[in-house]
Amino acid sequence: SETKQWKVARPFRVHKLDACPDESVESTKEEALKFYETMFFYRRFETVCDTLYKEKAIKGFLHLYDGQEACVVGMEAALKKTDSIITAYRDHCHALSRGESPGAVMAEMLGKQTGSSKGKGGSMHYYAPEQNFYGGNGIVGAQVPVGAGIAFAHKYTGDGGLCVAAYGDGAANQGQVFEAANMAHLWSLPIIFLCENNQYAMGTSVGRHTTLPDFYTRGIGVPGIWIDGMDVLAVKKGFKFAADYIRAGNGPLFMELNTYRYHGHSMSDPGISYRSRDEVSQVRQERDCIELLKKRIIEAGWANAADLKKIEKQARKLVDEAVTFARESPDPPLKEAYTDIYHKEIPKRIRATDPAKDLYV
Amino acid sequence: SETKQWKVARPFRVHKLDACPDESVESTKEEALKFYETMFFYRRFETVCDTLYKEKAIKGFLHLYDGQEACVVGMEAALKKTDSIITAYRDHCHALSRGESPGAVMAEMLGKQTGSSKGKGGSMHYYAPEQNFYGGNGIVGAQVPVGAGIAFAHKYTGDGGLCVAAYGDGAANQGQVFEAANMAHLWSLPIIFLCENNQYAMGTSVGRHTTLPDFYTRGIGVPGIWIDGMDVLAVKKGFKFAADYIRAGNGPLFMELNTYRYHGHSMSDPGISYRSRDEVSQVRQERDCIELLKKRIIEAGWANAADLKKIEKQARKLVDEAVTFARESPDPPLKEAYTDIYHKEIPKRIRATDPAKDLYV
Amino acid sequence: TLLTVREALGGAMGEEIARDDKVFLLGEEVAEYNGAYKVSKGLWEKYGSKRVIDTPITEMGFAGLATGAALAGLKPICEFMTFNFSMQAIDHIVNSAAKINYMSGGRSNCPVVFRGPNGSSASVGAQHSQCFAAWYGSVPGLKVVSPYDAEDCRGLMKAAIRDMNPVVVLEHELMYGESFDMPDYAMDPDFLIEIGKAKIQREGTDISLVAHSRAVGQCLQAAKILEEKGISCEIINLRSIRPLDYETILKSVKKTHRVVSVEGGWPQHGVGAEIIALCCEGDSFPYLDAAPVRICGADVPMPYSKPIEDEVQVQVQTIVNVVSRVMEGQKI
Amino acid sequence: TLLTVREALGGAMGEEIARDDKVFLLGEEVAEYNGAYKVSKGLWEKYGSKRVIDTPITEMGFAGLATGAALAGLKPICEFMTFNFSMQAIDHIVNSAAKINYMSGGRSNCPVVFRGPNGSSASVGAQHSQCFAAWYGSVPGLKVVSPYDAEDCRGLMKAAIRDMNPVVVLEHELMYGESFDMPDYAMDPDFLIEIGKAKIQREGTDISLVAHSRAVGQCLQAAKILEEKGISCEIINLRSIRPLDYETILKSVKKTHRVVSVEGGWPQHGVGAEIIALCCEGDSFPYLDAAPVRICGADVPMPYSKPIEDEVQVQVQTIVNVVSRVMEGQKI
Ligand SMILES: Cc1ncc(C[n+]2csc(CCOP(=O)(O)OP(=O)(O)O)c2C)c(N)n1
Ligand SMILES: Cc1ncc(C[n+]2csc(CCOP(=O)(O)OP(=O)(O)O)c2C)c(N)n1
Ligand SMILES: [Mg+2]
Ligand SMILES: [Mg+2]
Repeated sequence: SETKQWKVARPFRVHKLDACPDESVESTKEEALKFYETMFFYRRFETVCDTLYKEKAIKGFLHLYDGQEACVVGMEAALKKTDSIITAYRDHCHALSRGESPGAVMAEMLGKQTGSSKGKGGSMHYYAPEQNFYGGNGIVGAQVPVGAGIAFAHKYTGDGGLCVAAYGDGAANQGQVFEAANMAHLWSLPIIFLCENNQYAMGTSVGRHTTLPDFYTRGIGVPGIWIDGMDVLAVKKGFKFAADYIRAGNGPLFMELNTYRYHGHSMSDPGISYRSRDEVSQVRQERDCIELLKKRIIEAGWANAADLKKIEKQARKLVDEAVTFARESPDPPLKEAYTDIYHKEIPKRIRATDPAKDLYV
Repeated sequence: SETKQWKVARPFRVHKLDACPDESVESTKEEALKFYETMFFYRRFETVCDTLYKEKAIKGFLHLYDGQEACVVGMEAALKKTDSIITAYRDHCHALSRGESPGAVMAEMLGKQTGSSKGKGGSMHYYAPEQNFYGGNGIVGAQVPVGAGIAFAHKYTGDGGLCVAAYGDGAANQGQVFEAANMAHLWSLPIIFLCENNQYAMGTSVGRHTTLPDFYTRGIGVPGIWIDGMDVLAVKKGFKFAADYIRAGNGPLFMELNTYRYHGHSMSDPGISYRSRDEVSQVRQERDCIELLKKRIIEAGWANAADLKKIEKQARKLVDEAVTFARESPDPPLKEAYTDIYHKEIPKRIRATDPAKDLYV
Repeated sequence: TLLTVREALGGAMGEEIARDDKVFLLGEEVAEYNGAYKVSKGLWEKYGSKRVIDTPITEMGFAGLATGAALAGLKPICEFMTFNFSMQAIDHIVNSAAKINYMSGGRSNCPVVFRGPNGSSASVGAQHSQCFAAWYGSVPGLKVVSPYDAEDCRGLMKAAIRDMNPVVVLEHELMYGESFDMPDYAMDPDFLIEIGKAKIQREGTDISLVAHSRAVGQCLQAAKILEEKGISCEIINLRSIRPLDYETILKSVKKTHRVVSVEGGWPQHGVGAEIIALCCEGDSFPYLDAAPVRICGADVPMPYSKPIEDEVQVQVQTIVNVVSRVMEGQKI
Repeated sequence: TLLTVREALGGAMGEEIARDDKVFLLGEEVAEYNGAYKVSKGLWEKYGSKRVIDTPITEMGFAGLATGAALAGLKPICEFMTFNFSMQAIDHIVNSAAKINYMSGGRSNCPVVFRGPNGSSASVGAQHSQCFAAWYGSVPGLKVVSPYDAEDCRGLMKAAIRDMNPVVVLEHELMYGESFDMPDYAMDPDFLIEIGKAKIQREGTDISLVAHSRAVGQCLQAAKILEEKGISCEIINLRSIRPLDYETILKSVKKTHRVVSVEGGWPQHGVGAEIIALCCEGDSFPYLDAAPVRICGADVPMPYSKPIEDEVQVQVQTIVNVVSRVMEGQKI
């Protein structure tokens, strides 16, 4: 189908690389509409999670991804399903993108037996290794060397895959990121160190936690690329460039996606004490990833407002179905508390809170 | 007294700094002879430790500093006594340099009550906080953020001091070095991140453990300087430059001293499986810090071979006296095993190996 | 005065910051954000950026930095947003801070406080729900306190800050919002609770319940129910995990002849195991009329979903059940 | 066959590397240098750089990397030069590896082995002499083994590598050079020791000594001396710290009516505390004719100087003394 081109608002930048992608981005009608649908679906999904949290159906920590949708959608479009992804706790959309059913993702948050992790993990802990998705990690920075290990496995088995290890601007200061980068470079591992710079680590802005805020240059020798993370077509193009670079056997790459989170850090954070409402609404107005794509689609004449509304309605329906599925699913039975401690085996005895209730095989 | 100038064999290099020290180094007769004496004394001290280890008077781990003497001597000459130093386990010469008596340093290694740490620490664990020396740390990399904390205290109290945190080329990959650098830069701490690059981390050469081996450039935003660590006058000049930079309120600095260790990593390492004997003897012949200074002293006519022999004899005598003192000192009494767990207090009960021997206050 | 645990902790820190200009607080979001759990609320506004400092998310780095500052004579209070994250920094707590007084033959000491919420919270899953009392409590050179109520928090926090050794203060997130009536003496600016002393939280004659942190409150509730059944529980609030107040424990057990430990952490090598071992090794063994028993978190990682989360955590009813059985001389 | 512990460990690793192409060894100096303690001697020469890999000195990084490789289906053996350095990596062992099977509802598993020398060595001071059996042993999701002799080492190392869960293998530096006669069955390429099973290392009737690692050998020596005094010791070699073989322990105690635990680690919340707690809670309590006692490292950081180092470590004589007192019914 027909391909249209645009200019990316904020051009690519590179570090220690000979080539740099040019300013043009492109798409087809089919792809653009698919991206629109997916991003809209993710945003709706997160918005509904917000609601469910407020009605106490979802508990504990809940980190929403709205604002950042272009990152995961552009990334997935450029990767192969045989490539691997690992991220932190802001992981619902990554799980969805890797093929987890919306119902299972929602049911997990509601703590149901049908959840992706049988209700044992909660919002921060999705895993789908059979779809090359490795979490979901609640410990800031920890997923990065783990991701290097997944990349190590790709190289070791020679399956041609690569791993994306995503982390935040706050996590970028964790020493283990540098340790992982050194090993990845030394051993030429197929990994993208992906910093999703959403400008804040909880209540701390980048300038207050980091002295060298060009995250794509921080690979102590590893080359890097900077991408406008609010432009899904730029993200896709940048990831294609990065994947090609890595598949050519060049070793690891640092990547910074410049993006923004609309919600507070987690549900306990109103998200407006350390930044102004104005700042948030300005980003929404000027750089929102869904609005940007919508404008392009309409400009290209690929759809009109009514067409898009239809897509949106369909996405809403999908989310509603997920919620219904989750709500109607049963809680895990109490005995589930004692399974899955070890892989497909149960210890001879599991100590319960009351020793009279200890479980024996 | 009269000042003479020479050219440093390997010129200074800088990273993210406007100024760079020029290639000339200088000294006076008095200073040069003092440096000669000290470096010779340190080398002799380490050589005697080697002997004592072989006769099993010194036990456990023993890491010798011979080859690297110019680093600590040049550094100390440029620092004030009110500045602080922290280093790793290769720390005898640092302890001596900070004013610990040779007898106490030697007695510590012999496990005697008169040792710097009452025989409780051993070779890796010297501390003299009253002389602004903070160890002595057996955990690779750990001393670096601890050093940042000491620098933090200098800044907090406004005493005008700075801290040098010394670490090896292997330790340079530790994530905590980067974490410390970020905080030091963010808070403009008066600290020199001193990488004593002696080319090997145990049996692993720099090229095998590190992908960006220019350690002075690895401050993720913090400026750096590279110094010929085999030239004591260059080290002194470089440290003066660095201390001035820091005292002017510019914040932290990375520093690489390019040096070499003659001994194996520790006494269990013959030090020749991962490098050739030739390599070691070439450095000894061409770049040895004591030989280099000797040549300059003789060239300048400040001393002849006989004068230097006299200095050497005196240094030997000092070491012998330290050994005698250490040998003649008593072992710590058994009750010392149970003191110093807490600062100037004894817990009500200390559990011994046999509960009948538990100590009660 | 009615005080929440949160206010007691924040108040104690604020007063100590005001009292001693070497005291400062550092950690993630402790300053401008008022603390992730608002424990340091108002401190940054009051004492400024020199004394209340936001750090990057680099636990290993800033715990090491706090340790170094303490070695150089300052008195840092280092907050971990939760103690789960202290695992990234545990090498500094143990190797850089706890052991240095000994390794230096008493020349170097390290008056640092490591504090933050410990143990389980609600519905936060396995990585955010671990109790570190047993681990830190095993390390000579450290002191470890685990306060229960607002009075404990105030007195132990002040004692920890004034101590010349590294002290780990294990708070409990689920207690932050709980209010307690503070006696006047406890509001004294120099109110200190001796580290290493347990408190008889409730006197009783039939059985000794030894607990720390939130579990003390659960024991108090259980004791009320058990009282109706005619069982009189003595409750020992450990307050300190290290040094452990063996005297108070043994004395109580010699009085009641029965002992049950209650804690939120995992069973194996836990605080309860130590309590039982102490009671056996100590001269209280011959007094034991029933086998000592542990009540503790189940031996599983913490699940997210509420019903199974409740299943693996100690409930008041768990205590009631176990104590009843012990009193009836039933087999455990 | 006479085999040193070092050879048993290295041999087991080599055979497993040869057997399963997913198995590889990584760590500091494990390859070209043959291992800091020469445990991996010859493996790099034999199996090459793909299977035996030298890492930079970045424990947090390479332990995380090993964890990730295991999640992706490989079977890494991650060596810590000593377990003391595992404190830099403990967050990955516990939070990234041990908890993931549970948090994922069984979807992700992590077949990684973390191994290296644990506990004290000789004259290496406080930072290099810590025993981690109790800490790791407390974590559900981990398995922890602590072998004593060459047979244990071979069978448990192979079992650990073939296990589909994260396994911590605690070796002992002072045992590396010790030789043991290996029975033929133990030289079988598929010789596996079941993780979670203890071994009666010596049968006896009067008292049960429960020990792990090097302490088992000390118990054997003590038992010989005690035999001359007419005391018959049963020695339980735990082999596994987690799962802990409660059955074997309780059975033995019900037979002998007396129990003493022996370990090199610190007392508080130690393996010994758990043994005692188990014996009390379990149905063996009524059988106890004497108070159970712990023998363990003294509650101090490890000093360097030999006389005081000996003072704070378990000696064979310590065991002889304690057991004699227990048998004489003396107050502990
Ligand atoms: C080691 C560790 N320290 C602290 C936390 C608490 N915490 C969770 S998320 C977060 C902020 C992370 O910010 P960033 O890396 O920018 O990611 P973002 O949330 O913006 O996606 C903090 C401090 C944690 N989970 N783990
Ligand atoms: C965290 C940690 N890992 C490993 C070790 C073992 N070890 C001690 S020194 C050393 C090599 C360090 O090399 P480098 O940093 O270059 O310093 P150098 O010995 O050359 O002075 C190693 C691996 C340790 N002490 N601590
Ligand atoms: Mg962020
Ligand atoms: Mg080196």
